[in-house]
Amino acid sequence: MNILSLLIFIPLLFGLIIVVLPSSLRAGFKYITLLATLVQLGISIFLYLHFQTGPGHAGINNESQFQFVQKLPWINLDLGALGKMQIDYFVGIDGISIMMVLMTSIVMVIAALASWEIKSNLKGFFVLFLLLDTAVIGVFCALDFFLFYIFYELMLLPLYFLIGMWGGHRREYAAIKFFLYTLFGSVFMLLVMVGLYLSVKDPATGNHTFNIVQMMNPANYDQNSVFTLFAHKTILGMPARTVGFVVLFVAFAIKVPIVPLHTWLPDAHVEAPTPVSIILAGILLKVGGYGIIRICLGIFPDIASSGAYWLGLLGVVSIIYGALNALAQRDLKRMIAYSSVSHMGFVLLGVASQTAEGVSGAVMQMVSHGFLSTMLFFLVGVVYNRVHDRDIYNFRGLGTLMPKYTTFTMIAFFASLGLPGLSAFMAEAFSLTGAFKSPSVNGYLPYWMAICGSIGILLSAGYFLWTLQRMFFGSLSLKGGDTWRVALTDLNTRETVALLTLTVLTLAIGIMPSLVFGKINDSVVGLIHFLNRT
Amino acid sequence: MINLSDFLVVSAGLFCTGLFIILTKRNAIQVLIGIELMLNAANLNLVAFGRYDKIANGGQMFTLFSITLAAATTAVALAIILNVYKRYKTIDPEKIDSLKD
Amino acid sequence: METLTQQPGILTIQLALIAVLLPLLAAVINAFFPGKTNKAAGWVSTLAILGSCLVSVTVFFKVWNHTEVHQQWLWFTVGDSQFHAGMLLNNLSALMLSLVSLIALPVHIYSTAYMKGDAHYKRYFTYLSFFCFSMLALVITDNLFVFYAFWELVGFSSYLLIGFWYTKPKAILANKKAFIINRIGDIGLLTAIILLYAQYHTSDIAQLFSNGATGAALAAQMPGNAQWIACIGLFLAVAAKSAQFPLHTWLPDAMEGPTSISALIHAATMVAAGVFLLGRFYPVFTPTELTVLAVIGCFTAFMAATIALTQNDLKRILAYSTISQLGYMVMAMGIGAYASSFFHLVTHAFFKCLLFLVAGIVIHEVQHIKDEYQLDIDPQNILYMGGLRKKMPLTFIACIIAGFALIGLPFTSGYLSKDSILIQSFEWAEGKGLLHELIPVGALVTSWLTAFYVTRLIVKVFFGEFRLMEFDPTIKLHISDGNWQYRVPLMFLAICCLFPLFSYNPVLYEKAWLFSGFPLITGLDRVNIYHTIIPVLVNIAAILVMYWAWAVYMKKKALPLPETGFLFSFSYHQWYIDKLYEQIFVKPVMALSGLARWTDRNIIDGFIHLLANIGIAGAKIAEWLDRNIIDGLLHWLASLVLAIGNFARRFQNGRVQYYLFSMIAVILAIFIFKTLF
Amino acid sequence: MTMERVMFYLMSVLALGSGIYIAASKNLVRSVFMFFVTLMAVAGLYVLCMADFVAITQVVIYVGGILVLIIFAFMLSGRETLSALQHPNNKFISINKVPAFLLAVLFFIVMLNVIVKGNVNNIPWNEKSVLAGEMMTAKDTTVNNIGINLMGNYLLPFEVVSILLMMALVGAAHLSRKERGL
Amino acid sequence: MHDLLPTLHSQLDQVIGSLPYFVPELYLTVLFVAVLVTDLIFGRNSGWICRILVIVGLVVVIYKDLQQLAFVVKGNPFLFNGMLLLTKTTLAFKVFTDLFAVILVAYFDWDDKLRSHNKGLSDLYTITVAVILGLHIMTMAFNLLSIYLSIEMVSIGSYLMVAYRAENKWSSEAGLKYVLFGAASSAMMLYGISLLYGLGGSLNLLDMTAGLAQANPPIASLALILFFVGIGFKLSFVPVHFWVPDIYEGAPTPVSAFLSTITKFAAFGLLINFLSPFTNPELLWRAFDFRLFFSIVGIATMIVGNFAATMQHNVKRMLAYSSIGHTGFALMALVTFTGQGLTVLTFYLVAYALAAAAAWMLATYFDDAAGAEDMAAYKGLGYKYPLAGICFVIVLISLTGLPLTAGFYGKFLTFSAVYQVYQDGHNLWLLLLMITGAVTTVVSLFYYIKIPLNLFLRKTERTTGFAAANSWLLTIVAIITILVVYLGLFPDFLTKYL
Repeated sequence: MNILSLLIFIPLLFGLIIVVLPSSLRAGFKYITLLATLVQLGISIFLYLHFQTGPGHAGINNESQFQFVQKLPWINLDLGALGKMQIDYFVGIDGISIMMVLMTSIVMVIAALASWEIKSNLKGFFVLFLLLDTAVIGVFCALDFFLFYIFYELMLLPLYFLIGMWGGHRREYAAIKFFLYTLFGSVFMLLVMVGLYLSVKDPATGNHTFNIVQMMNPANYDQNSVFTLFAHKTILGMPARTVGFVVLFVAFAIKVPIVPLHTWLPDAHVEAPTPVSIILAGILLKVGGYGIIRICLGIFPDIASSGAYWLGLLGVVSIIYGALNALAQRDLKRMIAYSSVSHMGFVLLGVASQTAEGVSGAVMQMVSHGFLSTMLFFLVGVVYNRVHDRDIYNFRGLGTLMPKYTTFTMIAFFASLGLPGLSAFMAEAFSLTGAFKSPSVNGYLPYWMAICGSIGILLSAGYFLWTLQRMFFGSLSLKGGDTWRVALTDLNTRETVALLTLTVLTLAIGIMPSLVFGKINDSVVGLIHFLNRT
Repeated sequence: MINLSDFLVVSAGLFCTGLFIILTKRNAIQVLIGIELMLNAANLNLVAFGRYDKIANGGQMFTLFSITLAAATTAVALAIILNVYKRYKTIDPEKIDSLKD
Repeated sequence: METLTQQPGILTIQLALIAVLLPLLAAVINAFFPGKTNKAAGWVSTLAILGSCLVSVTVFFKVWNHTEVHQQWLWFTVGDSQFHAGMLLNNLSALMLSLVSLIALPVHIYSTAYMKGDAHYKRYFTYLSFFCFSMLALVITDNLFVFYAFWELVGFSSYLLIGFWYTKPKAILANKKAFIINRIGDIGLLTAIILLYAQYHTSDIAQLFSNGATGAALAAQMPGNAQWIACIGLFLAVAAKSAQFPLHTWLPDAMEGPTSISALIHAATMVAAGVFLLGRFYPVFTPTELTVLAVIGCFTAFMAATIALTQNDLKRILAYSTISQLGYMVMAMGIGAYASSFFHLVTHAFFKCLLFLVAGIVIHEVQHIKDEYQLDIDPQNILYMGGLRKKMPLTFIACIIAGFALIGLPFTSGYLSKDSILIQSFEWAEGKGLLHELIPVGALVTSWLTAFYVTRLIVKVFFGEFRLMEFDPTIKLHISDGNWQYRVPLMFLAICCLFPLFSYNPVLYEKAWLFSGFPLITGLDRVNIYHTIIPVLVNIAAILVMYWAWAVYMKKKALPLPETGFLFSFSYHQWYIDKLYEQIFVKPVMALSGLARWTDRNIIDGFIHLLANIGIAGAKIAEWLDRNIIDGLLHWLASLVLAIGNFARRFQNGRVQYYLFSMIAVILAIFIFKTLF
Repeated sequence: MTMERVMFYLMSVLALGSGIYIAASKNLVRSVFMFFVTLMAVAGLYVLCMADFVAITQVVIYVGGILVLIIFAFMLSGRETLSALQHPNNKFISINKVPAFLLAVLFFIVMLNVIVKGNVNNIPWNEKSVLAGEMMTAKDTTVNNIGINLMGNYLLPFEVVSILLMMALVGAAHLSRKERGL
Repeated sequence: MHDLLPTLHSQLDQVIGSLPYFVPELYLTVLFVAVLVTDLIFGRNSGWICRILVIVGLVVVIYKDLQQLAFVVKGNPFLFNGMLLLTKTTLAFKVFTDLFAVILVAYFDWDDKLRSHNKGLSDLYTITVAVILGLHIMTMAFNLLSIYLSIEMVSIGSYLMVAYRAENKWSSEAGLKYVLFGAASSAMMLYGISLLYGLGGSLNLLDMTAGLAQANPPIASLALILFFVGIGFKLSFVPVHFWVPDIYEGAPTPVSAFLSTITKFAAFGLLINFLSPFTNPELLWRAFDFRLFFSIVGIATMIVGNFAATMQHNVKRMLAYSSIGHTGFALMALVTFTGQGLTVLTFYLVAYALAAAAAWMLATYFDDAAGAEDMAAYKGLGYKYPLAGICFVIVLISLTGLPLTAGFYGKFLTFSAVYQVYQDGHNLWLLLLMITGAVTTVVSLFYYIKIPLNLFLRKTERTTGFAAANSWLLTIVAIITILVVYLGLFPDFLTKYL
């Protein structure tokens, strides 16, 4: 049994256990789930420790350099003129995936801890939770486009139900909106995927293949296929490769989310129960970013370069626009949701710069935002569970009432507004470094984009500080009066543990970025070389 | 000897008459009659063409079968119509519209 | 751990490391210490700072004018560029290191008494130690990014300390404002750093500015707009940290924090970081940009001084005087008086810190009276004070010394540094045309204004009768200099304000040992008349001014400016800068209401309003877009789907003949369409 | 103007006329009888195409079978349908018939146009068979040809139809059967 | 005058020779007679006997079908003087027809409404067998006569099945509409056939197309369009789809299931057979662009079906519309006119039929269990009947075409096939087809999701009226669901036989 497959399917296994267990044991389900996530975390830490680095392990477009690879023939349809349809179960990780996997497993543990709050219909919740877990890890490990797509789609349904069944008042709207948005993206992604599949031939077998790594090599494309680089085919009058890139990009941009495809996010986040918001913000947004790096850049490097300007522009717009929106919110969760939009903008900006700094920054940002958004949503969940209210204006002076809570909140807030020594600073600094470097190195992005990016940081300081001042400082006054005063107890052990872990993590990464950079660097360098070659 | 076109014109006429009937009549049975007219028009075509097909004689054979089938259809249709009449006390297709969006 | 160092320096490095880490250790210990008001906390911090103080002094003597020590370790690697973090111990950093710890020590001791009985005693010292750690690390780091990190961390800890009494709304507003304005500066610095990095692919300050690369040289290498973007960024950083015009408005508000904090952070150390930054990045600037700096510095100095003339809040007066002095330093940098600028930084640190501590004591005592008799007064308002010299002689003397140093009278440290700046400014302006003359003149006038307001302050606080008596005569004044935790720091700092610490020659600044430690020194040789005339001129004039002020406030002679006069109110309202911001930026509606309630409007800051309003407006727009355009589009699509669906459903009216009709019609249409086209 | 033509015109006029009458008349019973005329006329046309056996079948099955069925149906579902006899409104154009009328006319025009365009009088295979003398003449009888075909080429349909009729019978019987127990 | 006699001998040889290829149909005939007789002997309460008889018989028939594999591998034989054509695809269709027939016949009796029919179900079984026979012939038909005959046979049978619950007004209304619409469209088809015959000069498709090629285009295309009306009536594509919602809603649920799944196989088989002579390259046939025609029809069908379904409240009606939509999607696979196109089409139809059958059964299930016919009535039932609820969700996912279900591979393979053809000659219509397919997939989620939405996301306040529903039904559904998922994981399981 390959360890990666083990990692992927462990949660599913536990899910099945939960399925077969009688509902009378429902109290134990959360522990089973926690155990599952912990086992998963153990495995991924093992992976992280045994992950070799060095120029020989760059991965990206070099199949032999991926690690913990498992490749099994899976689907083998003989379709006459279509050729043999060869779909492999092909998983493996390189520097970029390893961080995602580790981050995911950690966030999953926290999410499991957060799902103590779930009271109704536990069996369903935890089964879906674990199913989702499998899907997410699978996405990060899959190297076969088809497999990737399968996992990618597999995330939708559990999320739909998780939001829809355990969500807030407008949960139906949010769930359907989320579902439709994402499906819209992925259906067209399917079309492009098929097109790519029919354009690429595996040189070894001569069959069409879904192997992402093969798709990165221009030599593998048929001469007269739609997506070939040599002949400029068109779709509806537009260059075929551009269309392909745009479609894929839109699919992932919806996940990231990038303005103007982001409106599902606030609703989904706000309506979802805490653990689900954690997974959404902590992991799912990263799937989008990961997809852009691995698939869009990997398969369409030429378009990625020629369109870098627009990518950067979108990134900057997301940064500013998200920040401004966050500034306007009075629902704490909504504010944080929009701040995610703003922060994920840096990922795009960094990627668009196509410099080592930028891409490293982007990956770092994904990891760091993974932890920070988890922390933020967890914190929101704490208050919400206590008094079922999230309106910033309804709280004041929590600092005196819940000192521990306030401390963690401050840490989370300052981390997210990029205080040095905490993870987000490194991420944003390097995304910006990439953006600032780009004009002189490859001239993809102009200076003003980078500057707008830094203004985004300023804005984030604005809304976070405002919230701090409004909610936590000043003399205590609550909308709910004394009932709230009683309800708002300070953090209990479980919450403290969860938050402390995250704090330590963000501190560790902030002080020793090499924890992340060390692992990703070779892949990043490989990616940059790959991009520059085309 | 009469041209094919003449037959075709006549059958076309019959066909359209049938068409008009099935679209307008307020009575399922009359609609049925209209359908029969259309069938006859088709049969007329077949027979007229079949004249040139002595050996295989497809036209006439076909006509025979179609007449038979027409009979069967009519029988079934009438059975159903009577059934409907039992339930609705009318056989006006316009009035029988409880199934709709 | 890869090391690039000269072996002999290794001990020094370790010492410096200890000096930096001790406060951090203290902070951590305090953080996890039980009990909110644990006396021990104070001593932990104090001991820590004492330790690092001793260590850093030794480091200073090891490094000063000896070999420059530079050690770094591989931090992380991005792409193919490696990032080393390490320490660069040269004269500058060694000096700053010992300065910071020397100032911090008395403040710590002072605080143990000053904060006694505060509900968050422990938290206070945690923050304080944390600040010391960041500040110390800031001065010795050798890596741009680390530098930035601590640069922002000092800002962060000042944020924490300004908002230390987080239940006071004014304090919260003040620290938010402080942080956001500092944030602007930080962004500028970050931009500059990144640009430098992007240009030279190294983040090592030593490499970057090795062998005195000049601004011109750097500018030549950098792509056109990159260079000035970087310089604007740097300037913003300086202006924000060192409270230069136009980003100075946070500093007066920052006085909401504990006075000891104001003494340490907002007078002596952190605000000086801007000047330190200028020193570090000196080579980046081109001559023109330096001139601009000089102008701004001079203007700030002048403006702040004039404002200080009429303020009544004790701490505010000091705050504005700080701004003005910082303006001096920036100006000095601008005119190339690199060393003098640092000299003044050092001296100013001591006497301004001392002044604040004095103010702290005074306010503390007045506060006592206020609490005792439930008087409705502002304990910081100097108009209520007076005649305290009898009650607290030591404080009085300390104040006199510090005040004279601030004015720059002979035998004080201030005299040396200030004169060096003035003289060099004259030398600099020489032959540069009339406009340039404005700068030295402005500086000169500023120094006289300083003399005036210092005298005013001293007179109002320590001379005359205790004016609270006028409120109710029953008041018994049993106030004193306080216990030794007050006295020792005062005495220590007072001594540091005198000339011997810096130069054996009380009148000739050229003899100050400090100058020996810096490159690119100008104007040490007494080539021209300035070196003689200016000190004399300045001091005589200063003394005259002081007498005038004394006359005005002591003997109730006619005021220098009529209370109702324009100039008075102009100064009293801090040049209406905040109001100016409002008039220009804040919406007219706001301006009207502001006109109605202008006094407290003056406290609230128009600049933040500008940001806020732009922010809020943008936010509202963005939100509107989100709800109506983007989601609107989505819903429009949905309704489109429904519309098409409805069209298809329209045919399903349940009439079979209608079905047939439509079917035949469609078929006919298809056929006709097909045959025609 | 041969006899044949005369007959043809007569028959077609009868067929179309009666058809149109059915379409026009409100009176059900009359329309049914007119339908009878139509069928007859069409049978006549069959004869003109040398399809005597088909014509006979037409008469037997339609007139003898279907028509009778229809009349039965009238009788069974009588009340309402017959009530139409009492007050028939004989206006040919009622507003809700206009679209249908237009449609039918349009369809007819299209067909005419197509027929005229597609010069059906000399379709290749017809001409071929005329040359090969495979066109039916009044002399040869079709019956035994039909018989042989039924036993040969068309055996399968022949058998299938029997099942079909059986099924139709069963079904129709089931539907119109009275529910027991009610 | 005895010019045919000489050939009679050879004709009979043909007939005799064809019989071995015709075994399954013969068995069906026998089965038909057997069921009829049992019905007559045991009378009204012979339902269960007939049921067992039919199921067993059908199983045998399937067995016989599979035996025919031997024939099709060596070329495609013509039967009965070119009346029928037996190919690999037709055989596959026959097999699947029978397979689903087994399931659905079993299902007839599990529908409470249908079981409570007071005239017994035995006649229904008789009719069903006949219809299945008709479907077999329809699948293989290669001669205008056999085409018309089989279509009529299936249609008449369907009329009867729809109207079967005579005591139910909706059933009979549906029957009336169905018979009128059907008869009319078959009349139009007959007219088309007459023209085809007239222009082509033969009833046999091959000769007919050969002749038709020389005919003048307008009249030929008129003939074809009229002919397609008939097939369209069976396939229910636009514009001949109007009857579908009413009939499916009115008919007994199992019958709707029968019509919406099994009939499609035969109809597509028929269409494939009919088109095969037109689409073979050496025939220079330009008068009528089938690809264009069916592309447009397909697009229209997808749009009408899916978009109209978004506003349905009655589950059966919604399923009816969705079946229209799926016809449109299947047409997409058809217009490739390539070998793998047919393979893909088969897979798609099977995937669809599986899911649809299960969906109909679940509609019955919830109707019987909680009397739920409208979506609104499904509120919170997911908690009452978790297994059924989950199965419903999975089945609907398959119908939507999301991964890990058979439906996904159906869509995926279809896209691939079309894409392949598109790649060769960038035909705009194929692209539009694919885009429409993608868009309508998203739209289809709109209405499919409503059911899970009501089942799980909404809570019900009603507490009474929850019967324990038929566990057999649920078992079958569960098995089908598992099959759907299994096919979603390992489509080879099916495709390697196609």
